[in-house]
Amino acid sequence: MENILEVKDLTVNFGTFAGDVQAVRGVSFDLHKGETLAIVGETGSGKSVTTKAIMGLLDSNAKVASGTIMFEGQDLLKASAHEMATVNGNSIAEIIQDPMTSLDPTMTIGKQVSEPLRIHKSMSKEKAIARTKEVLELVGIQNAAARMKDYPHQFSGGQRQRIVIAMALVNYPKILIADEPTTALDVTIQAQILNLMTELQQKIDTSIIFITHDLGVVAGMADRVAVMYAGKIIEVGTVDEIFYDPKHPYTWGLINSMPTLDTKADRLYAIPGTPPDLLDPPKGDAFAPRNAYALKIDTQQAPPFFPVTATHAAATWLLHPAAPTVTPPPEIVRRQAIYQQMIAKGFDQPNNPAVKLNTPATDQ
Amino acid sequence: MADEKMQLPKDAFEPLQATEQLNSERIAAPSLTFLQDAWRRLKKNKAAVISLWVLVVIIILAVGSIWFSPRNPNAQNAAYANLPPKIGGGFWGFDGKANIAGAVVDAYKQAGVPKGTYYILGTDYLGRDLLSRILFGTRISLLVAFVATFFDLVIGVAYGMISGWYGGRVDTIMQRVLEVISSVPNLVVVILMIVVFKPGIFSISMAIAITGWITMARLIRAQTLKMKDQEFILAARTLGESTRKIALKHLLPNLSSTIIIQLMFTIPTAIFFEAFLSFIGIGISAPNASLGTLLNDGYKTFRFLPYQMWYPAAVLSIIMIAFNLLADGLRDAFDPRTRG
Amino acid sequence: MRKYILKRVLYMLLTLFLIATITFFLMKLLPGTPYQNQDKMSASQIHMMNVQYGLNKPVWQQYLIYIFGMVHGNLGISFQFSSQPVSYLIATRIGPSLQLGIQAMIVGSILGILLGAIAAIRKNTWADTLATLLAILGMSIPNFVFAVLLQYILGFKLKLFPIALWDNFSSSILPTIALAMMPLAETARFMRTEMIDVLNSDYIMLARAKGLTQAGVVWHHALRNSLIPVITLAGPLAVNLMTGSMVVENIFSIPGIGEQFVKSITTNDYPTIMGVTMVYSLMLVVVILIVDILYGIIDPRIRLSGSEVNA
Amino acid sequence: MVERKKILQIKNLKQYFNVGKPDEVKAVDDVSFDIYEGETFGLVGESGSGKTTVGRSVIHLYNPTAGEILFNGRNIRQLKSAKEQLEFRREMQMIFQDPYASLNPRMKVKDIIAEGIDIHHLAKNDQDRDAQVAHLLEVVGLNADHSTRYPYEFSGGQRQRIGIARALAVQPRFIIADEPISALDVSIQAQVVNLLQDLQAEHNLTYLFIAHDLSMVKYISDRIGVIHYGRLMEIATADEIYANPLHPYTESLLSAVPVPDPQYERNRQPIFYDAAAHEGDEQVRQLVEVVPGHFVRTSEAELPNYRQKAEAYRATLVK
Amino acid sequence: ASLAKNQTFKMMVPTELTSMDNSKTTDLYAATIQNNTGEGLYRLTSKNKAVPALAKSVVKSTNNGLQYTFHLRHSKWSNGTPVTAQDFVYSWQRTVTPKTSSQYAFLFEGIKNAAAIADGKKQPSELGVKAIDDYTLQVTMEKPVPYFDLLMANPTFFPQNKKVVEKYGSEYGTTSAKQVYNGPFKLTKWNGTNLKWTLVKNKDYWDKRKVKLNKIQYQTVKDPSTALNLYQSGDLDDVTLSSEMAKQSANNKDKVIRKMASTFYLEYNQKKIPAFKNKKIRQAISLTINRQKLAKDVLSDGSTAAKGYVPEGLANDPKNGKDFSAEAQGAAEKAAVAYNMKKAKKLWAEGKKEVGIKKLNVELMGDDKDSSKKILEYMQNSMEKLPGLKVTNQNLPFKTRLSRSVDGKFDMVMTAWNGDFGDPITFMDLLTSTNSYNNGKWRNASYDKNVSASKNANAANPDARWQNLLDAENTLMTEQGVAPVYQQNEFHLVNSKVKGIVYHQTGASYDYKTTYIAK
Ligand SMILES: Nc1ncnc2c1ncn2[C@@H]1O[C@H](COP(=O)(O)OP(=O)(O)OP(=O)(O)O)[C@@H](O)[C@H]1O
Ligand SMILES: Nc1ncnc2c1ncn2[C@@H]1O[C@H](COP(=O)(O)OP(=O)(O)OP(=O)(O)O)[C@@H](O)[C@H]1O
Ligand SMILES: [Mg+2]
Ligand SMILES: [Mg+2]
Repeated sequence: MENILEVKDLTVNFGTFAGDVQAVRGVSFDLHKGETLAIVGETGSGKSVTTKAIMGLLDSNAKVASGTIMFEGQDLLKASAHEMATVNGNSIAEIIQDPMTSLDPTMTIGKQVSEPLRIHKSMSKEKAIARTKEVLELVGIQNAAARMKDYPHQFSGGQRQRIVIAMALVNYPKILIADEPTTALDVTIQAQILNLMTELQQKIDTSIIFITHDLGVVAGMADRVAVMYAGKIIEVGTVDEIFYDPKHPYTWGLINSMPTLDTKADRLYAIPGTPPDLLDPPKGDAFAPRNAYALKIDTQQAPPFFPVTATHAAATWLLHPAAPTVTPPPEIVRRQAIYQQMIAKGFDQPNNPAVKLNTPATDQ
Repeated sequence: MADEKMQLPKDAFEPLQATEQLNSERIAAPSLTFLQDAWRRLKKNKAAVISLWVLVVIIILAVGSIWFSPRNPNAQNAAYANLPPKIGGGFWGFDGKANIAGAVVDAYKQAGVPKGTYYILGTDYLGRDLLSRILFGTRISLLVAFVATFFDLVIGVAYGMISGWYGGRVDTIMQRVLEVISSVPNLVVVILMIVVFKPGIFSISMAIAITGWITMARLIRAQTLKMKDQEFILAARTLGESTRKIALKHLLPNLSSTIIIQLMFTIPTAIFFEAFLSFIGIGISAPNASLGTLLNDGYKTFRFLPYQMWYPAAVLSIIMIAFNLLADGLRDAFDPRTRG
Repeated sequence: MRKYILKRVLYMLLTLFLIATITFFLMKLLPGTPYQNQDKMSASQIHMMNVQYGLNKPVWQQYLIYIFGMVHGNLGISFQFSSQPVSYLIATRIGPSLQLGIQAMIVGSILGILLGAIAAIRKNTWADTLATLLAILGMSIPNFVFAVLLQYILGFKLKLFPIALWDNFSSSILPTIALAMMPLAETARFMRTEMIDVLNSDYIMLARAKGLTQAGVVWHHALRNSLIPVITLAGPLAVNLMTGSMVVENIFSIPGIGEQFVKSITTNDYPTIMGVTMVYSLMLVVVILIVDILYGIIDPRIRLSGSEVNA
Repeated sequence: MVERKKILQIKNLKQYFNVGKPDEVKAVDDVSFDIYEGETFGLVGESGSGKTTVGRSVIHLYNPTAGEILFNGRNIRQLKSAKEQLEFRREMQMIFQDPYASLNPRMKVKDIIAEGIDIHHLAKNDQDRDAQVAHLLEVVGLNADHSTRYPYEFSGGQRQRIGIARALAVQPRFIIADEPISALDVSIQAQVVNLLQDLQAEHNLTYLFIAHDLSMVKYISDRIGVIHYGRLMEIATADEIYANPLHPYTESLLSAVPVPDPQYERNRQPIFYDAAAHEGDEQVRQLVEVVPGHFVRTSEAELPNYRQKAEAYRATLVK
Repeated sequence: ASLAKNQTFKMMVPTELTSMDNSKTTDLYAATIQNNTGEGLYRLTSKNKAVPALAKSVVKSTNNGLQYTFHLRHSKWSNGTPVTAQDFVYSWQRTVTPKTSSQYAFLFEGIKNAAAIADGKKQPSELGVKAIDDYTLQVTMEKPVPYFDLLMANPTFFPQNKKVVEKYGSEYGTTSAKQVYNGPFKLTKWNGTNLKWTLVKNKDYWDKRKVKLNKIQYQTVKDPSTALNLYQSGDLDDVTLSSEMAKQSANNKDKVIRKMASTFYLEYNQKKIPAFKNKKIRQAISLTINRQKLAKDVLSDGSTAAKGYVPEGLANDPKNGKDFSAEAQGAAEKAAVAYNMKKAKKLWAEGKKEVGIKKLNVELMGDDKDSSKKILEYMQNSMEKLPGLKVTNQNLPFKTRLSRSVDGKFDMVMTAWNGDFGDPITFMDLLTSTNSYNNGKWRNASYDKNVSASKNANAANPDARWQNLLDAENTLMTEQGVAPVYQQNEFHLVNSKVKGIVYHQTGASYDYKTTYIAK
């Protein structure tokens, strides 16, 4: 599969009064053409910093210690501010988390949406307006021609998020980075927006990096998933591999701690403790202190990536041949079972929720 | 990977015992109070720290001059009037030479000042030691500022808190009152004070106290409005805490940064206002001096005796700059959003 | 919008009425007489004088007469300028003050905005330090010191501008500069803070993500948004200019109202004190109203449909 | 079914803001429901639907515009004496949504937790106070040596547990949890939810649990109320609401919940609900108990349909 | 002398022109303008000698000094109408009418019925002034006024054009357009409140041949350093400088000191502070003040140490032409204004014992002008050298200070008095027991007797009258009723090309009728 973006060994530190925050610690991943790559992980795990590094929008106290980000033969980390300006909003576009604050409150939305056109395509005013209208209609803003003259505060949250999406899409970018595009929205509106994004992706054939910590959303959106913890990617694989056959104890914890509508357990599985302080990350596996499956080596040495399949790899010593075999939490075992079924029956078969509901495995 | 394998110790893959696991709820960093944290951030700001020290030194000098002033600031010696600055034998800028009516003369010799007597910053029109007067003036200016600040704090903070906390009609009325007060030129208020009381520090402080707290009240009101719906205040209410206690325990501490920062602006404003009053001739009464009266005296003879303006102006500017930079620094230090 | 303005104007009138009342009664508390040579006048002369100034009536009647007169634009007669109506005095004196004030406001805010913006964009560089220092210096030196320096250096020594006197536009340049220092400094500082805030906001990040260059971001998004709160500064600045103007007017011999105000205070010219106070207050409330309306125009989020604008 | 004690009864609660002004908001508009002792009542709805307002009215942070709130059979508006009010404040407590805003940043954890103890004079002396705080910290899974720290030193989950400790300090019987987990990371949400459940079992607490995360509400609640634009749409047991939603809004809400199951997600069809279309007709709608324990907001005309569906579902259960 | 081409004189004044209605003006600056834009019966020479102006000659009184008859010259107002005797009658009547509330109506005292009219007891028409015909004016006196000639040169006694006054009503004299002129110049460009105005040569003036200046440009400059800058850059020809500026310009070749009829003196409130009733205490305080040093080093604006109460150069002995102040310089007067700290301390100790006090805390009140502040600071410092005396300074705006003085709300006050005309009585009157200006309430029978005699019994007898006044001064000084401190003078820089300025200590200060700019 063709890679459109290759991130290698990206390391970003932030200088603060207390010392260097090691926000991203050697992250590597590829983005395939036309796919949706989801990056999940809890707050502060370095998701946003990674994408900001791609767009050259890191805060001024950031130091890129190492790494390359290759896009169309160019290392974006070495690009000048001017070169980045020609890439941003043109071939790489971004949707930001909070629709309430990501629009300029003093500019009409028509102007804001058409801005990328005017900057990159040196389009005439009329043409730009026409295109803007078209795109706004595409994202489902009714009566777009008239509403272009309105200001952001005249739109609801859901509409604003649509406008932000329109803005990102107006140049038909090759890569769309969506940093928690629906976290601030209600489930019902979220559903609409996600639907919209999938539709649009098919229409303009773009690659998406989708950042979220909502595993439900990931399940619906992603082709592949990268799980981040404490500035590192600790597991990467196709969406089915991550959800049905995860290998990293953190991924287990993540999936397991989320009740589904049919979870009946008396207690939820909870990952104990809190994430490490990135000012001074632990020597070995950063997850070890919270990991019930931790091995001695976890406290001494950070695990390398162990490949599981061609598309699936995880950074945990448990995959080391010498490691003891452990039994994952029951929910994971259950999922692995479903996965085996699916491999057997083929993935295309619709999975009937009603069937799941009656699966005895959930009633532990 | 092959290399790594070889390095691995034998028991590497034994599960970690629970006891060996790190206490995941541990907080490693030493415990800092909010103020300590702010102080730490402030220390990063060189300008603010220098300003702080400059202010400390100025305050020590100004207050200390009560006991060890170089000379009595009010002791006159009309024969030694308007002597330029001189230090020791004299060097550039401090050589005791004056340009009187076009000719450079040794003013000390002309005035018959005995050898060995010199005035570091010169003397004023009554032959008083300018250095001592500047120290004295600084003290009075600071006094005006601090007294005024005190009232500012008491009235402004209380007013703002009450207005913001009770909201509704109380707030509307109190805001109208504020509007009215702020629409009266404060010069008028000063005049009235000077008439009702006597001219001097007290009247000026009173006037500043009456008009100077408006900004504070507005800021505190806005903050209180914002804060009163914050969940920690609601939590205190659900616990049954009384309004008075909420104000003291919850509101006030959280307003403290706003208050301190506003104070840092109030102080120079007060000093400045006093200087302005001195300029229009209703400042501190003689023979007391403030930086304002010194400046006012100095600027008039600026062409001939520039030092009489420059030194008080320099001291005033240093104080103002220091307070301003410190205020800026404090604002950043108290702002949790500030990183680095 | 119209309803909002109407409501505000009503409040304004109420405010002014209150101020008039307060100043009136406070003036009655002031000791001293307005008459220069009272002791050389006979009792009947003084009586006639009091009649002429309406001082023989009970205070409440004087008050009613004053308020009634004020509504009709009659602010009484100056003591200092015998027979001169205060309204005429103000009318002939306000022009230069307004001109200076407006010029200083324009110069000060434009330069201040520029300086503040540069400091914010080049945050933590020498340009920022320089701009900040300049701004603080502007706030730290009393404007009479500026005025004297400007007069001596630019006027007297270099002969670039008239030393003083009020003849033509060029004679307004030095006082304008002296007067503009304060608004310049305050605007610059405020602007810097606001701009830094705005530059850290999400929509600026998004604008960069759209591919706008630094200049484009600043010009199209940051400037306007940081300006909005800066506008609120206009009210207090206008007040500063009013009181500051008397100093500059004095030094540059400008027939302004500020200078007249100080004079009326030192000569117990009550009608003038009250009149000028009213005019100052009026200007102040009008400025505040204009600022609020401007605010609504510049910031589309604020609907002027009756909700309060002032924070 | 055994008749259970109603600890809280809400009758026709209305809570309007800015009454009489152009920006009047009917945040809560004629809401009635009861909560039984020892149960967890979940309240779900989208942002701005009035969930928080209901919670705050119940704990008497607002004076209701209309309606009655009976706690233990007593109208909370008629608690006249200071003693009665304090009593009420002890019995009912609240856990807040925002773990960052709900703790006074200038107070030590110890003092935050002990605030209630101080107000209600529950400690005999300082030593006792410290001991109680230490115990509470332990209960919520924190260390005693955290007591001298300041809130900002804690992570979101830890803070939320401090907030819980504060509420528990006065030994309440009823706790309103206003979205206590929405601001937390998934991995930490479970910690808090488990804690809440443990506490309920241990102290026989009653919860009004407010959230917009349907899966968590469903998991923790016994019964659920669905609120939309300040009006209750449906009340039923958690299982029934999920398995047999009657109101189209509830259906829509359920259909929109993303599930961490790619297979399921690939096939999920969201149902959209158009309030204007649904409520736009001039019919009078009210919350009606369609079958015992299952309430739906309905008009006379729609009622038979709902009832039929509900009865059909009940029938499958009996089987 | 050869005249420069441009006969424009640029003059600075420190305060604005507040009124041009000569019934109402109170300040010297207005009087000066009136003196140059109007014309009365006489003008004064620089030696204060009256010379004919509208009167064809300087007339001698008849009927024991009770009547004057003036024959007027034919002349015109600037609106073309002739100046007649009726204009004088109208003007004078208007000034004394209480309704006009002229603050200088008291100058008419001595003219028949003037006081009674001012008191509202008689009609203005009963004033002792009559137009016999258009060009004959007759003045009837109640009692002889020895300084009558001086008054006739005072702008308060200038004629007014009835038609014009009535046309403008209360607006008369409020702008340059709302009045008419009959003097050497006409006032223009004065809108009533502005800071500058111009006098232009009056084409209708009867004696216009003697007038050389085309224009006098007045500019109000309140800031002394601005004034100096303007002078040095040639924007002004005549500026007044205050203390520091003056001191620094002491060697300037353009320096001109204008002596003024103005004494600054210290009043003790004997009513409020009983200790001040003690003569030794008063003397002691006075002796601490080094007046020479004060004038030279502290004020250094040309002011001089006071030699007595009546200022130097105010009036001359009618017999020998000697200055009153010089003539009064006896031992007592000299001792009264001397500086002698030793003696002061001795007297102070004695005085304290007599009064029975150990210490004394008093307030020293004065104006809030710069010079006044300096003086007070200096005096405070000097006085506090007396053991047990604590002085607090209080600087107040002029009018507030004035009213507090009159109301007796002070301990010590630094008062100034400006003579209204060139006769000692303008000073002497103030300190009589009944005069309300006697703020300190110092009372002395012999002083009262002498002053009264000079005004009544000896009014027509210049020599005896003169002696009365000298005696009064002597009593005042011996008793230390007040402590004169300094005589205020004005420090000017005047362009050396400006010649022929006539200066008077009292009344209208300047006469520019014969002023010109030399080449
Ligand atoms: N300018 C900065 N200075 C210092 N630290 C920073 C800065 N920006 C980010 N960080 C730190 O870097 C780490 C990673 O942050 P990042 O924003 O990438 O997290 P995230 O995974 O996007 O989290 P979230 O889910 O909350 O958005 C965090 O610990 C954050 O505090
Ligand atoms: N004090 C108030 N004044 C005016 N309007 C208010 C006030 N409090 C709440 N509202 C309005 O009432 C409505 C309901 O608000 P509420 O906070 O109860 O919603 P919510 O369901 O808790 O939403 P969220 O999920 O966002 O917390 C909203 O439209 C809100 O804007
Ligand atoms: Mg992020
Ligand atoms: Mg809520």
